[in-house]
Amino acid sequence: MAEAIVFWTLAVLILGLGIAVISARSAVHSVLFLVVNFLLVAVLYVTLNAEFVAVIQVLVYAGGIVVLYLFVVMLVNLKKAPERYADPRRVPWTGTLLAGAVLAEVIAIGVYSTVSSDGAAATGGGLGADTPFSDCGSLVSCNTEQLGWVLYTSYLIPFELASMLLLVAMIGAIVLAKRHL
Amino acid sequence: MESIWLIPLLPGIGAAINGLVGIRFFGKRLAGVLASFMMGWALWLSLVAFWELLGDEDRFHQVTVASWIPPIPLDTVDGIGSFSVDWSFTLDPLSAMMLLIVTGIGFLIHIYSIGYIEHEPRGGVARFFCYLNLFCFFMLTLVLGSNFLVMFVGWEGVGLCSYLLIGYWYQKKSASDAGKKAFIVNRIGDWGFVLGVFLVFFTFGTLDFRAVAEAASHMPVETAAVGFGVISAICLFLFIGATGKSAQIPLYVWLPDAMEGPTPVSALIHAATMVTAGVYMVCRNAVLFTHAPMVMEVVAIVGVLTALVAATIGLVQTDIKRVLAYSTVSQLGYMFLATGVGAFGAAAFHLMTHAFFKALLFLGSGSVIHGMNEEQDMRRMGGLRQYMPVTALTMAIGAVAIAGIPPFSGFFSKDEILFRTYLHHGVFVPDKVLWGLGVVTAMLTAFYMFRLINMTFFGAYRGPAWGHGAEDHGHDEDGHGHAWHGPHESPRWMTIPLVVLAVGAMLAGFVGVPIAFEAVWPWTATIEHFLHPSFVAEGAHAAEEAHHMSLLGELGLMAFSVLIALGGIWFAYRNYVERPEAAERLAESLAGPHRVLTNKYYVDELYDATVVRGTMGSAGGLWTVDRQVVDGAVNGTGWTTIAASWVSHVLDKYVVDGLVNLTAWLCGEASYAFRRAQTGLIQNYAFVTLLGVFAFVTWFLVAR
Amino acid sequence: MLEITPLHYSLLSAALFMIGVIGVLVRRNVIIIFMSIELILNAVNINLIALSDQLQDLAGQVFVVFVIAVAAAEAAVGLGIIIAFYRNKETVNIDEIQIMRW
Amino acid sequence: MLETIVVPLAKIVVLLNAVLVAVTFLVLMERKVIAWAQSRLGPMRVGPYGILQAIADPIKLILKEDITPRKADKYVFTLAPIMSLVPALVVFAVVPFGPDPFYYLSDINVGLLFIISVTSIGVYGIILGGWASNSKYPLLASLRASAQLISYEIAVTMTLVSVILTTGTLSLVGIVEAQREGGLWFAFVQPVALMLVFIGGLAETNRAPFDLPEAETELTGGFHTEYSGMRFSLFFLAEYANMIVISAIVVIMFFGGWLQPFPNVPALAFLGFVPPWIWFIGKIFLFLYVFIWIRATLPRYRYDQLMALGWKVLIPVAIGNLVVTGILKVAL
Repeated sequence: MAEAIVFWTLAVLILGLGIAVISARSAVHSVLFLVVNFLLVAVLYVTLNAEFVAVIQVLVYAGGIVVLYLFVVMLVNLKKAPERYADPRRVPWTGTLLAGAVLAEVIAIGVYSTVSSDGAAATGGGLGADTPFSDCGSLVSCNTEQLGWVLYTSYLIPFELASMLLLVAMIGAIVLAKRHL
Repeated sequence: MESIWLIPLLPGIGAAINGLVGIRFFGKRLAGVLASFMMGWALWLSLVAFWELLGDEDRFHQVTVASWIPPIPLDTVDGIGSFSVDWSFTLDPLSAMMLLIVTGIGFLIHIYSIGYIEHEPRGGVARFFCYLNLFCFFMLTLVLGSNFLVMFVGWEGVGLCSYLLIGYWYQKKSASDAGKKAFIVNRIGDWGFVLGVFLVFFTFGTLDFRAVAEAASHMPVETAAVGFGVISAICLFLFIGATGKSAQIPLYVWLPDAMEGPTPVSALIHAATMVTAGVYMVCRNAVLFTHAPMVMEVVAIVGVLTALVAATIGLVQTDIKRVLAYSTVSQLGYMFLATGVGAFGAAAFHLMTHAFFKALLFLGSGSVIHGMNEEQDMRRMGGLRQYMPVTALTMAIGAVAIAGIPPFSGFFSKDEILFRTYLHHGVFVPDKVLWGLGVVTAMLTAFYMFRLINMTFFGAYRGPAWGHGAEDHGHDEDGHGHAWHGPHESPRWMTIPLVVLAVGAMLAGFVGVPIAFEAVWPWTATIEHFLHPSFVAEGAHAAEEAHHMSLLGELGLMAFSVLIALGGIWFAYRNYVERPEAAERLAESLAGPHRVLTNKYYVDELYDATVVRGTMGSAGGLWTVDRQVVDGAVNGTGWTTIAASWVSHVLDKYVVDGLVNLTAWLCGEASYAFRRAQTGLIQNYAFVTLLGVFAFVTWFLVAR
Repeated sequence: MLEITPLHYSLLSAALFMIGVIGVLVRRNVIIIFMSIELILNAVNINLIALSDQLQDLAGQVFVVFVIAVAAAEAAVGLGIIIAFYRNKETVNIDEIQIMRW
Repeated sequence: MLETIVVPLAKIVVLLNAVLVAVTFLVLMERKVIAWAQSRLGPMRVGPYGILQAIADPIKLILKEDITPRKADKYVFTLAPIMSLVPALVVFAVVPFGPDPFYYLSDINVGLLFIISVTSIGVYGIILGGWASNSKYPLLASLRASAQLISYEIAVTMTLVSVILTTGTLSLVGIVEAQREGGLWFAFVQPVALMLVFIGGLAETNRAPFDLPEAETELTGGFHTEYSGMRFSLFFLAEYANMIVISAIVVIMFFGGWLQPFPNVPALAFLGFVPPWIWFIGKIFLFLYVFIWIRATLPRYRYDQLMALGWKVLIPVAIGNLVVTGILKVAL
């Protein structure tokens, strides 16, 4: 019951804020809606027992990336409205309709598949069983430790690759944005 | 003796310092002192080496400093030989003697030059001493080199230095022309020398002097009966080289012109050392030459003819240095005469004494020229002995020595040559003819030398007047442009070497006193004994041949030659001191021969008309051929190419390009519809992606 | 309706995804398009987390971490490009950014 | 119901009120301390020794007219101070005042990360406040402030990672317990980290000598130039609440939280008569005093010096500290 209340509240807020993000006239407002959206998504993560990811979501997305967007919005302080010119060949409304159609189809698929293969999910198992922290009981209490363990053992090489990607992106961003190196 | 390689290197270092640093930074005195110090050091090392050689049983020492050319397989007469050359130096009696001459006289002349050259600009002084040191470096390399190639390095090097020093006053056209002439004429000789070296390697498979001599000593002597063989060919080629370097007929023409250079250069290079390189080279290869008697005969003939011709020209020259230059040519002829008759020791002996007195005479003439403010014409001198007593006295000693008056050095050496010539039995030439020509030359020598002395130092002063206003003119320290205060004695720097050389010219002969004087002088023919090991192959320590005739006959010959010389002196005294007008009368009465002699037998004109014009003419002809025929062909090819390429161009433009453009046009027309899809709007592309997703999802939905 | 199954999360994710897609297709401000892309990434993350919880498998959360890292990199470089572009063309309208089409 | 809703709510009410009251008295303390540092008396009029000034100031701020500039973005202008204050207060949800669950609202296992992430939200308040004013000086100040906050946040986070490495837990209670078990405050284990966190904390709270965003001599008052009345007082509250948060973090991380000094030394056991929360609050006030002391002592940094310090000194030192800690952790 409580879970349902929380989920529906969050779902409505997340979708509403998502629509607000893409429909807000001012870019700054759009950014603000995005921040709140992300915070709500983080709350959703908490309800899904992913505390660490939730905190990272707040720290990296809300505290880092979106601040970057806000900076850029303020730097690109346009005198004329940024969306004044529209190319006649663009197809926004067709695209919207198409996106809605795809969504409808996906919902249809989802509903059908749930009906047809009821209960086939939730098999359990997974990586949580054989980590040194399996004595923690559920995934909840030792989430951070277990995630760290998996990240630094099974996914070590992707993890290092991600760090290299971040380094390269950092250098690339500096080179791109700096006026005189 | 281990450090003999250092002897050439020291002047080389001096040259490098003076050349690289000195021209920009050194003062006049510093450059001269540095160069002289290097020569003094080399002299000291030479003396030490000589002393050690005297103590050496073998009288032979070879030092290999480094490998020069690594072994290369090359064709020889005995199949494939290994051609390798080392930087090796040899010390034996002959090279030791030359070493002492070069370093000793070179050192004196360096000292003399400090005084002589002081009116030059500062950089020029360093340049001069750089060249002079460089010359000594190459000359010592030439002398010490123990194979043909190392000698050739020195041989070419001294030629280069000679060219540089003759053209020292390169602003003067005559000087630079003379330099070029010397260089080019020397090239002809070098051509012969190089061919000789090639042939030596091809024949013997080695270039080492000692090995070559050893090998040659086992080959038969190529007498007229045996015929003209390979050794003769080698010797002839080498002799061509010697004629170039030592100014013999027909390549002697460059030496008189070389007097355009500074006088110390004339003394060092063109009298004492470099021009004797040819003689040295022939002596060095004595074993080879003794195996080619026919070539020896040619050498003797060329030598004596050169001696005579040069002496006759010298009779009428009025330029003081040219007289000495022809005298040098003449004396070199004597030396070749000696080698030609097999008297290598006598040749080397005369080389040594000549180095002393000719260097002395040149330096004396330089002193005179210096004192007379660059005046070289003897007709504008006269009576100078009261102004420059030291010069006059030393030059007189030199003249007496060259004329062959006992007991001065020239007497001993020249007499030895004449004696050996007298004993010689020629192959083609009748006996005694060579001797007769030699004697005539001796008389002429005495005459023209004393003509020079008399015209210069005796009689009335005929030169230009000079002002007495010493106080009126500020004495300019730089030298140039300072007023001339009349003939004057030269500074100490110049007179001290004169005195030293005069002493040498007086005493040098006593190392080679003829055997005829055994009774009064116990150390006879010292130098011949000393040098003998250098003229025979290593294995063949054959006893020295005794050249004897009756004691009375020998003394008689001596007395005859002395008398001849005295006659020449008397004739000169009569014509130029007692009655100066007599010489002019004589010249008028013999106008034809006089004109021929004054114009040096028209040899330069002859060469100009034949060799120079021939070369120029053929070059012009070739140039015309080149321009008309070769260039025409090239241009024709060019025009043909242009025409062909025009055709190609038309084809390219309308056919090939047409095809290409057609293809492009077709592609462009065909792709019109596809092009429309590329709007450049990213969102349209995203839309297409979404379309793909839609299609996929729809398919998924329907397929289920 | 009252029982929350993973399907609910997946459909929420799909809906948020499509909102992002519509944002990408409709808006002409490049910055807002970027933000829409972030929405899309978040939609994917919701799906991953939900399934991770459902399957008790941490791989989903690991992928979310990677997605966040890639998103950070993408934001840094993309915004750098926007700044550089804005400096040259004085615009962030995507319809005026089409000179690379040929 | 009682356990899950009423008790936590009651704790929240008490805690928020305590923090806000503490802030008002903190302002008075600051004025007094600076006055004494400058040989003045400070506020003396309201109440004995000016004690009641702490009540008078909030009343004044609340009663003042609240002006919204015409060209300002109205909603954002209002939202900005709220976004500034809320994160500062949210942090107290995980701050443990004592060992028992009674003394804290919650003990989550990512407590430290929670604090870091929530404080990183605080930058929105400043940046939006500056932007929404639609005025150039506040905008400049807000850009400066956000750049400063982000820069120093990196250094502080990096440093905290080395502390986490020492304890092996992100839970704040766990960190304090680790210090009790070790018998040594982490100030002695990680002195470099202490310095880095404290300097970074000064910068993150915009306190002297890093008070560039409110450099009144350069920017006419900083990002809140256009604010007045209640909205201004919210910014004001946020700054002082942040000071308390930083002090609390420093105390928890490095000075043993509620622990008495040297808890394992029997000779000092008598200190245990003092309740733990008193120890905790006493230490916090000690650090608040240090904040004020530094403000009274040091001049302000220039902006480029500030950035150079952050990027070229603090971050490299923090990374070095992390590396050394890791090596020691593996080696010991």
